[in-house]
Amino acid sequence: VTGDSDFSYVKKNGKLIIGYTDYAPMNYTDESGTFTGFDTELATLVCKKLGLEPQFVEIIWDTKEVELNAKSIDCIWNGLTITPERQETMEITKPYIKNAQVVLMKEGAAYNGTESLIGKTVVAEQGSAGEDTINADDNLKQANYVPKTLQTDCLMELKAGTADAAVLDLTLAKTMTGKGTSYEDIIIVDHLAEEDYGVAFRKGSDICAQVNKIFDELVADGSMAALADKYGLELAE
Amino acid sequence: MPVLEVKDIEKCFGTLQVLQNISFSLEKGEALAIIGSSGSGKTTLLRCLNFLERPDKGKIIVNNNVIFDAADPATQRESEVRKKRLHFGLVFQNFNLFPQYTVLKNVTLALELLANERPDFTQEKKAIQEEIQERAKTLLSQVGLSDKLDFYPHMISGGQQQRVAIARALALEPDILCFDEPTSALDPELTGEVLKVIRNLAERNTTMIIVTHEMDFAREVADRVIFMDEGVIVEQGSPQEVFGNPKEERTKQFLTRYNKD
Amino acid sequence: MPVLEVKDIEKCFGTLQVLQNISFSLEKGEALAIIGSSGSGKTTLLRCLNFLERPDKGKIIVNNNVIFDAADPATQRESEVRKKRLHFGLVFQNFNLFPQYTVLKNVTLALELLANERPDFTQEKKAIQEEIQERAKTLLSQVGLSDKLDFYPHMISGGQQQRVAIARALALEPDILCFDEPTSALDPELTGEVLKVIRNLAERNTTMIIVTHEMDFAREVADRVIFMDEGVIVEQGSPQEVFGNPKEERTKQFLTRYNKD
Amino acid sequence: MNEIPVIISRLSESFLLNCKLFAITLLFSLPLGLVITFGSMSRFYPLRWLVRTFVWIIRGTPLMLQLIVIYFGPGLMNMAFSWPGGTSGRFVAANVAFIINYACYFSEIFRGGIESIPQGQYEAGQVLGMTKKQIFFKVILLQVIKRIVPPVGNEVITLVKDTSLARIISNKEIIMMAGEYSNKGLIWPLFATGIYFLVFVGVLTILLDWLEKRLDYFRV
Amino acid sequence: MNEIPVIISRLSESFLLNCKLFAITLLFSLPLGLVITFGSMSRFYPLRWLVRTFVWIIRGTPLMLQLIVIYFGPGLMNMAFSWPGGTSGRFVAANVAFIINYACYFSEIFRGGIESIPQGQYEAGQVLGMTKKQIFFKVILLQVIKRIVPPVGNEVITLVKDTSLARIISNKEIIMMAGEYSNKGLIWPLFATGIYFLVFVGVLTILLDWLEKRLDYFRV
Ligand SMILES: Nc1ncnc2c1ncn2[C@@H]1O[C@H](COP(=O)(O)OP(=O)(O)OP(=O)(O)O)[C@@H](O)[C@H]1O
Ligand SMILES: Nc1ncnc2c1ncn2[C@@H]1O[C@H](COP(=O)(O)OP(=O)(O)OP(=O)(O)O)[C@@H](O)[C@H]1O
Ligand SMILES: [Mg+2]
Ligand SMILES: [Mg+2]
Repeated sequence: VTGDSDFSYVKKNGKLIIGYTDYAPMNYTDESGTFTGFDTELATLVCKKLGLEPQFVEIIWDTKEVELNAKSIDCIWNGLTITPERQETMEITKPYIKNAQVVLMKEGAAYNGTESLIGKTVVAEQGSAGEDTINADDNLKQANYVPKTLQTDCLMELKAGTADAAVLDLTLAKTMTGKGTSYEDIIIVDHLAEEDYGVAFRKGSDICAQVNKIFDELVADGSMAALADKYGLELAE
Repeated sequence: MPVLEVKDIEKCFGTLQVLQNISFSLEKGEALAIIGSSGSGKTTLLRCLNFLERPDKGKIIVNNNVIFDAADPATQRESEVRKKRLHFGLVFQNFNLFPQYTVLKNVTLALELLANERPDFTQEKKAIQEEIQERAKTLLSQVGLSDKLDFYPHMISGGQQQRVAIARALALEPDILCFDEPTSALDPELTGEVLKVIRNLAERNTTMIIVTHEMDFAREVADRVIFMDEGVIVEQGSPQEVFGNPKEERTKQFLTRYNKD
Repeated sequence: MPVLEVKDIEKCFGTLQVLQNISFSLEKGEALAIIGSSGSGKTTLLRCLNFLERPDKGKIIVNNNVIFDAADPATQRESEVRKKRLHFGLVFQNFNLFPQYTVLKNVTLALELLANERPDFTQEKKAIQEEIQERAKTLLSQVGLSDKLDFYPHMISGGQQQRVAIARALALEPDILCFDEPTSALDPELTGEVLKVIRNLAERNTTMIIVTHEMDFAREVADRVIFMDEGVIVEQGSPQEVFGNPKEERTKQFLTRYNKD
Repeated sequence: MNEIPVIISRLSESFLLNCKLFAITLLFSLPLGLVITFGSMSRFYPLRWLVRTFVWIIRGTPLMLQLIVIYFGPGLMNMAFSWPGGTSGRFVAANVAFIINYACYFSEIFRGGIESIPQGQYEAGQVLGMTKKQIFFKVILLQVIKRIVPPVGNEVITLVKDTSLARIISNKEIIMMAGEYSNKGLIWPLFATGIYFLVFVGVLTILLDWLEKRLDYFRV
Repeated sequence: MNEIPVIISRLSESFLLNCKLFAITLLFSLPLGLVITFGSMSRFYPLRWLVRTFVWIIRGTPLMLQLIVIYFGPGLMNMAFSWPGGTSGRFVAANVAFIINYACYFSEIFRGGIESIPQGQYEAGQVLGMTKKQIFFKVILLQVIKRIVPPVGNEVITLVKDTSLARIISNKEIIMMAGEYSNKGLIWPLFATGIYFLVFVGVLTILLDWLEKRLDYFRV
């Protein structure tokens, strides 16, 4: 470990500043008002092993890269989908949770595979894995794609009828729809690309490797699997 | 036959009675001066004649036509008031020139707008406009402003502004021209100039009502003088009568300062 | 020994020569009237005396002290100018009362601020303030405003505002009190009132310089009259000389209007 | 990095959307503002009250929320009306929201301007036998314009910067475009957008100064 | 839904951040604005030029960008300075950005106000032997205040709505809090925020009217 490595920088501060956005089941505040979630618990556990104090900072997703570069956070630990593009600009751990990009539509809308969406309006978050999925699908490519600055606005578009379909993270889609939400009439109609979540650090950060090592240990002793069960998630292979 | 008959005009602002029992008449070619101390209702009276205030009682008769009767709503219709106003011209105390127009345009504007309404306007457009320009230039040269035609109001002195206001009012050829303190706030030389213009009008038998604080001038130019106080006409008569031999105590008191010179 | 000597004052605005070769002196208790047409430099002269403009040439001497000499920068130091101003009081043409203060406070403000600078202020605070209040009230009653002490400037008439401005200037007990057209824009009765106040001051031998358009008043109240035109003193002398027997052609022309009454 | 010219051209292209939104908003909100002014000065009390309340609500809530309500509102409330599909619908909705918002701001400025014209100007017109309409258009209007150029100018400059809010309903304006690069880990385009705004505001300031000077030929 | 009271209490709590930001910004930007005004009216040309250019840049770029530059700038440029960690740092940075931005806006209003006081008021003070400082504080200031209450009021009302921009650097103000519920699939809290702003603006309008009335006892 050299003197000006990222880890020694963090070590000097004594804490790891973890950027997140509030979304269940990864990082959220439960009914009793406690801050919890899969990523919250996992990050706390990893920090303990690293000998660092975790400090959770709620950010807005738009500026996550700027936050990281400006060192106002040290990592993004918030169900971040691993993409080749992101791997170019950030140091991302090995996959730890499996995820999928899913297609959501209004209940009762006709859907027979992605070809039903040719020429329709499809929304996803700008720069997200959902956007990549749309670009990778031959049919969705021919849809009328509208990027959103916020992932969560996508469902509002569906509900308001200003878009026909949305491509979102499975985990997010599950929390945002169903009973007790404003989106009871919106359902998941398709699973597209399987993908994985990782934790992102600044490009070239040496913390990443250490976190990978700890992930291996946690998988080996079964505690990672236990945690995933608790939140209804699936571990990455 | 009098040009103007004012009968029993009354005007209140809220509970304040500003005009009371105002009656007088004016013959064609006569110049009437109204004098009186501040707040006596002189401006309000002129405003009533020009339909800027509506009297609570009384009649205004011009050339034997009842143009206003407080008791007869038919005489107060918005649409007609506009035309009836043209019987009177008013030169405001603070001139109220249109700041965005040149001196010439200030005089021609109203004429042009009225001409627009003439049935023959579209055919005769050019001729009418030239005629208007000529008329305005003639009037402005009469008040000695031939060299200021293209100046804007803020570029000329107060006295000159006043003369523009006079030309503007004259352009519409009113039956009766009203002045509200034409010389207040002018320096003596300017006062002299403006008074010369008005004296000129009087000599050409323009029918005029002049509210003024210049007693010497009222005495010289007016054919008749009305002295007002607290909303009533205290005394009226020829200048000789009112200035030389006032009957009322209040008039005497008001005139003290002047007669001592 | 004259209170004031003005020697050879000159003032230019850019290329416009507004004052030229202005020299005169004033004895204690004398009232000097300055007359002249608009733009002749009367206001500018008063402003020079009050250090609101800096003459380009010339000297101002008060009680034998050279308080200003265009050739001697030592007489122009900012820090001293402030105190030197107190030799003069100035009643502005448009009064310039402080709108946010009552009539009484307008008169006391400057006194209070000066009193703050007195070494004995902290001990004697109460007494000093009472004294100031008394003095202001006395002055205001002299100008007939005892019943307006707590009014704000916009609530009183123009004539009353002017009298407040006079009281405000008198409060500082200047050696010489200057008036810039004290009666312009007042109605005749108000003019009369204000002139009475000034006449009163003259009778109590207040040294005064009065720029005025009221010839009758200048004639009556002034001990000496200066007629200015285009920045120079055309003629000066007693009222009898200047009004009754003007030597210069320009003066005669200017006075035509008045002498005809 | 030969990517730079591409990025700059894409930023410039997206700034065109800001410019269009700016121009359309101005074009419509100024006259609409005048109509609202008349409503808020109406002698008919219920109309005056209604208009003033509406203006108060628009001025009292963030434009961002108004954008959301106007774009999503019809769909969320199951109204028959819906915006045209695709990007054009979003752009139209953004324009509508901006026009309403700015018209309300302008209407208040106009009202202030109209109320500041001395009564004497109306009376001078009346005495000369002009109709109400003639007095307003021939005598009052230009004087009002002269008085309101400075405050309207301030709003116009605010509008330039506000156009970037259109991204809330996915109009790809310059800051959203720069965001695309931020997402890829490239930060400078975001800061570069500042220059676009600065230049636009600079040009506007010069125009407004020029307009003020042009109206300097008379005094109110 | 017994969740509603909880949501309302959390929204209200987060609105406190808007209120705090509002209060702190006002408290500091008004005096700072006055200092900037003096700078922009300085007789020393380079200072005047510098200050006016700075004001022009701040007024010419979106507050959103200024927030990003001020908060992330030091880190991105590897400067020795850094904001305190955690939420407190974000809040301080937001305050700094808001204070600078609003001080510049206020300074222009102040300048306009000071320049509109007739020369005669200064001269009346001078003739009465007052010092420059006395003239400014005893004669001019209150008249300036009276004149600037309306335009400052407008800015203050804009500030209320602008506080929600603090979320750009992740200050959990009310709209960001509402966004948390949007994340959970609940829309109404976002629209409910409008009511908070409306009420706040309403209260401010009343206060400003009252202030204007209080200063009505004299006329400038
Ligand atoms: N619109 C109005 N509302 C209420 N009172 C008014 C109004 N106009 C005039 N007054 C009052 O009516 C009275 C007469 O005013 P008016 O202006 O007619 O007097 P005036 O003789 O012209 O005085 P001056 O010589 O000062 O011009 C005054 O007491 C004035 O305060
Ligand atoms: N600050 C200034 N800058 C340029 N010119 C000025 C300035 N002040 C006055 N003048 C000019 O100086 C000349 C004399 O003005 P001044 O005000 O002294 O005249 P006045 O005799 O007081 O006239 P009035 O009777 O109209 O008050 C005028 O031509 C005026 O335009
Ligand atoms: Mg009057
Ligand atoms: Mg003068």
